[in-house]
Amino acid sequence: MPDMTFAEAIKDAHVVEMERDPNIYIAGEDVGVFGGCFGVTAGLLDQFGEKRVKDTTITESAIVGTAVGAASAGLRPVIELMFVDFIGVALDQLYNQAGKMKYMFGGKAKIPMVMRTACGAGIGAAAQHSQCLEALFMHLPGLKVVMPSTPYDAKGLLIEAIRDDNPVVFLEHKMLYAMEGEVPSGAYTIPFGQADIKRQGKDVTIVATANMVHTALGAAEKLAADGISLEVVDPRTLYPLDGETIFESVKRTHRLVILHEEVKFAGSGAEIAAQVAEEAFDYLDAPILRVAAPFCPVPFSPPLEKAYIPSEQQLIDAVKKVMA
Amino acid sequence: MPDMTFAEAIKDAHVVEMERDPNIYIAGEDVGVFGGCFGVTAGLLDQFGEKRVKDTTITESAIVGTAVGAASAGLRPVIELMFVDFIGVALDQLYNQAGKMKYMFGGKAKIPMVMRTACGAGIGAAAQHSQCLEALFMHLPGLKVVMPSTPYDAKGLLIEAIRDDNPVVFLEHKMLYAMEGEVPSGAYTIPFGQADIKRQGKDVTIVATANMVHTALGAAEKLAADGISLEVVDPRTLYPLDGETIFESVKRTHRLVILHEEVKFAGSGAEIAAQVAEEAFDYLDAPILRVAAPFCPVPFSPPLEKAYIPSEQQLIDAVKKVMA
Amino acid sequence: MDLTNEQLIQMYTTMVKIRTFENRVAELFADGKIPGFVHLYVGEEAVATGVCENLTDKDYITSTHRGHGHLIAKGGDIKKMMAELFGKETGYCKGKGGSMHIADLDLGIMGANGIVGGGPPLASGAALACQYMGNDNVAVCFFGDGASNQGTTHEAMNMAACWKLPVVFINENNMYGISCCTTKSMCVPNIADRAAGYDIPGVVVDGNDAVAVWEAAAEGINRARQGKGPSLIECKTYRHRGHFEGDPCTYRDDAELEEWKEKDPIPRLEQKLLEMELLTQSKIEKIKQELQKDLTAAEQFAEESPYPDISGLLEDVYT
Amino acid sequence: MDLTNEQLIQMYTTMVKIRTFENRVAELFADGKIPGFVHLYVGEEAVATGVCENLTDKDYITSTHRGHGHLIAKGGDIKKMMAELFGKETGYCKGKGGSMHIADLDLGIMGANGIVGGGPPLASGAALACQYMGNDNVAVCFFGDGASNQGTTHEAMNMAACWKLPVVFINENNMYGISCCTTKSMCVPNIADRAAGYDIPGVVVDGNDAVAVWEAAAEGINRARQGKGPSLIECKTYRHRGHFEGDPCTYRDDAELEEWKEKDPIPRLEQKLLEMELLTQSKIEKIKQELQKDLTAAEQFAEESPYPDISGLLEDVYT
Ligand SMILES: Cc1ncc(C[n+]2csc(CCOP(=O)(O)OP(=O)(O)O)c2C)c(N)n1
Ligand SMILES: Cc1ncc(C[n+]2csc(CCOP(=O)(O)OP(=O)(O)O)c2C)c(N)n1
Ligand SMILES: [Mg+2]
Ligand SMILES: [Mg+2]
Repeated sequence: MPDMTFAEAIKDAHVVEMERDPNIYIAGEDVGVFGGCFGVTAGLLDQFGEKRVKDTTITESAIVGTAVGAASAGLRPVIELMFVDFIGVALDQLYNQAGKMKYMFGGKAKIPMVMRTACGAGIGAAAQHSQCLEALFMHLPGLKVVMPSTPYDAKGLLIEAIRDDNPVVFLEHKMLYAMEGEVPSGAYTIPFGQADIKRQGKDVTIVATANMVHTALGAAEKLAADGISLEVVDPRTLYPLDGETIFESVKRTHRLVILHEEVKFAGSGAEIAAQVAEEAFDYLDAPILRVAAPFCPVPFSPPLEKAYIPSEQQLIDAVKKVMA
Repeated sequence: MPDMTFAEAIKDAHVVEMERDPNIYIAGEDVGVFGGCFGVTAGLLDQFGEKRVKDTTITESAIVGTAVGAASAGLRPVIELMFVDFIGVALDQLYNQAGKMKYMFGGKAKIPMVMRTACGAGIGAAAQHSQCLEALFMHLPGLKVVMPSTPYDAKGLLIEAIRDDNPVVFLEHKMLYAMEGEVPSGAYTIPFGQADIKRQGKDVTIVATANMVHTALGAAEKLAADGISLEVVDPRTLYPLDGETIFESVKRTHRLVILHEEVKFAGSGAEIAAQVAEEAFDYLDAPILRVAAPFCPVPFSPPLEKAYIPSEQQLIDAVKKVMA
Repeated sequence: MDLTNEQLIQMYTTMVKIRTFENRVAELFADGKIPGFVHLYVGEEAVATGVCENLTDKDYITSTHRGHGHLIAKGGDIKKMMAELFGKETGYCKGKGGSMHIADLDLGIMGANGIVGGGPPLASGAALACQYMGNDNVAVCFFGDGASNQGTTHEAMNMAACWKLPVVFINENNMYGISCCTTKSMCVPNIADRAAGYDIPGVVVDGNDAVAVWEAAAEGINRARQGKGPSLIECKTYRHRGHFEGDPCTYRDDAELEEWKEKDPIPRLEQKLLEMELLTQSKIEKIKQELQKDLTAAEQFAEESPYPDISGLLEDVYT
Repeated sequence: MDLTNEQLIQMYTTMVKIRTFENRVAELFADGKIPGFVHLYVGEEAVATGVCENLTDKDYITSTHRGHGHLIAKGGDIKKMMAELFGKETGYCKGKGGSMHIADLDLGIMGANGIVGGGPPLASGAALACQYMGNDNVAVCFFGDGASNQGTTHEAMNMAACWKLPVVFINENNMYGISCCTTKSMCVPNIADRAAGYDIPGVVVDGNDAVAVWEAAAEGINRARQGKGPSLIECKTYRHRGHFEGDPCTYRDDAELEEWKEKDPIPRLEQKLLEMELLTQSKIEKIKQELQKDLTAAEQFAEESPYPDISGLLEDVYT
């Protein structure tokens, strides 16, 4: 298996699928000549031409909205929203149109589209270019929400997303783009709604997403030395959410700490905690803790940004607390 | 104390405050001549004139955005977003601009504005005019989120909102507009972050918002006959959220059921459940249950819409489950 | 004028069909048979009719909250429409959508839309699909004077212009967005004046003259079919009824309404066809009777159909 | 031309100040001293300078992601700016904002903005406050060619026109929105052509001619001060550097850049002032030395200032 970066794995998913299905097109700001703000689509314009790789004006409502219209008329758009923070200017077309059409029309519409977008802090991009907003998308019926943590998962989940007949929000944490990992060539899919146990353990279940999976794995390595065994569960898709795998893990470990980068308050971890507090309550031996960003915009200054992003140490502290 | 409807109480808050402070203005679609889609602002144009009661074009981004600009330049706008469902076309100005300015600017901005908006199902207005979306606003730092359940609370909370120097989202459930209740004349405020115990009880804590408070009170009445005593806690503001009052209640009752109209998945109840699972875990004698709308857009047809809205019976069933 | 006699009669019939449908909906709403919001098209029939007479089932339209006329003109089935308005299982959307969301994708009807300005990007998207697939189908976007000020409209028109998409933007300027008169919502006399900002044709037409609408639309639509890109056609018209049923209409003059009733598109076309001897009073009667029969059948169908079973509440969210 | 000699020299000085600031920022960024994204204003100095020469501290501006020039022209303190770029406690935003969010509300600078199209509604709002308070202050909105296509821009301009708000929209048409050339993002030759859609004046000006910019802006700003409503002024210009520092600029020709460098606004004004004998080579040297001194001091200030303490992370979210 070749090694690829996360960004290359995502590009590869595009290539594999675009070669298979001529109705797939890509559109977004600077996805063509420029190759994408993070280089993900570099080279696709040369390979597939202007018809299928469309540079757009800076009009996110129209980018999303034309994708919805095109999807409902038979195409399979894969669009890029440069930063997830920009969703505020385009949310209506995503949630009131794409997400609801099928239901409002009594089941007859089919909106096969993917909106890829970069999220997350870590590059000093400040408050309007650094957020994680997965909880927003989770709450909106009609959308699926994908958040990969490895190159392998990214490719398999993106191919699955492209083949899915529903609108899918595909969240790419920008600190992962350069990460390398083994990625099979050719097509393969990872089904939605299947969490992946990234590390098995017996003392505490950690549910973590995106690059926080790696923070959790780092903590697991350290704590292993102290004789504490973490099980790291990566939901991979937040809707559908694989509650079962999480509950099963908690039933084994009896302890749960949730780790994510978006702000804690009303974040994705709240839903996970609430589900466990309902479905696996009797197995819990300790309060459910969440380690997540504090309730503030993402600050610019490097030390502040670093303090904002949940750390391995914070996770370790939380683990020690639930073990106490 | 005079009896007023919820709508009248809200209007009265406007009148009291606009008389006090000439820098308050109202703007929104049809708030003037028409008196507001739900009649809330009827008569204010005559009373305060065109300068202070502004009918706008149908351009929500500009309505919100001009309010943000005006607020940062010294005015105190109270704007109406006709239905909360429309936030998708205006979210950026609310969360990337209003909500973050103060922080991004290192504390120097002051954005005293209120965005009032109607939410909720019950009038057959279908998928794009019926949602509750409080969880979205809760998750966005810089905003405060208010959701009253009675005419008294509505007036006191709106006056507080207007006097607050931060952007406040004020959610008015449309099934409450006609509800009557005692409302003091003149100015009074209800501080944010103070939950109200709408009914005291000892067996199960119910945390409910907006019109679901009344559903909970109805269930409490019925269950009292069976000897089950519900404590009904109304957070009134979702950010800031008065966790303490909820925890204290749970510490007394040892059981929690959360009731809200928005969809359950990643809804406001998830945050409440998660906080209790962290802060009052040791006091819980039963899983935390959430009774809320299912994960679908709001359907139009009356029987479907009725089935969509969480019911007294569903709450009673949940209570019996945690009591079992 | 290239309209055949059959087309003229067809257009007349469609307009009367819309009118009788809408008038009956008003009654049924007042009687409490139809829940929710309904926004009626009475007075504006010439627009949808004149435009859709140029379209086939393979062409797309996006509609608005005021969608019944567009749907009927595009060939929508009034039985399924009426059943949907009643919230019944047999409706277009199984009762899940209601007036503001009726759609018939088989006929290229991409749905009424509850979001003002929601349609333009969707129409550009459907047009993109037509262009991409290399056929000569087109998309038509109906939108109101109020919607013309929404950012989405600007964005969608500009993108359509840049990509030369086969889409025609049909502005229905009925002078009001709820209570907000165009004298307050814009400073230019014509919405079509904005077309120049995208270098696309901008045409103003008497929206109460079905033939004039047809002609203007024909030109725009043919242009689009030939790959020459989008255009904007503004149809000046007026709604006879309130914004929604129940609207007391305090924001406008009775005199204004009366003036526009003088320009009612239906008597106007009727007069013309009588003069052309394409219609006679008895033929008119026959047309109306037939339409009335269909309408009664539709109403009965709606009335007798069951409500959806609540077991289907969670169906149709995902494929 | 009503510019005084002092003003002309002031404008020249401001432009050089921006240029030297930006060039130094480029170096500091390359050296890793400045984190995040920086978008430099090199080549466009005449726009901010010509416009802001018409403004007082009581007037408002909204800026963009490419905001340093606007800030300096409006009187921003380069010490606090540089400290902010470094992410230091002493910066304009205590290090919380960075390049894309520098603001100085005391000077009416409503902030750089990371959202393309984020500024226009804010500017209309500030203008509304001026109108409401009955003073003759104005708001100026800087926005790019890319931003001109955003829906928010359309909405804000239309609302400003309807309400006759004292706001001037200054379009900085540098021909690109990142890699997207205006030949692909719009079909009209001038963004100012869109002003007609709001019945407001639309003016095109050579954005590399500071005096011409000043004149056009003076007219729009005076109009606004007199309560006559908004206007749109398009300044044709070019950015010499990449979209952001690090941009390889593969999407545009070196020849194009060279052509525009010929039109560099600074030598142009310099030449003029030399001809007018308002400047001499030695005076120029002196200006540059002074600016260099200030810049060095700013850099040193930034360098020596502490990073914010992480205890302040949760401060400044709410009042
Ligand atoms: C985004 C959004 N804003 C506001 C509304 C509320 N609303 C529904 S219809 C309407 C007026 C629309 O006016 P216009 O576009 O002229 O269409 P008309 O009703 O005249 O046919 C408004 C404001 C909405 N549905 N969506
Ligand atoms: C809503 C939004 N979309 C996209 C971006 C990414 N972005 C930042 S600057 C830029 C180009 C802006 O072009 P223009 O308005 O012409 O300004 P210029 O950079 O040329 O000064 C883009 C696409 C953004 N910041 N915000
Ligand atoms: Mg209208
Ligand atoms: Mg540009």
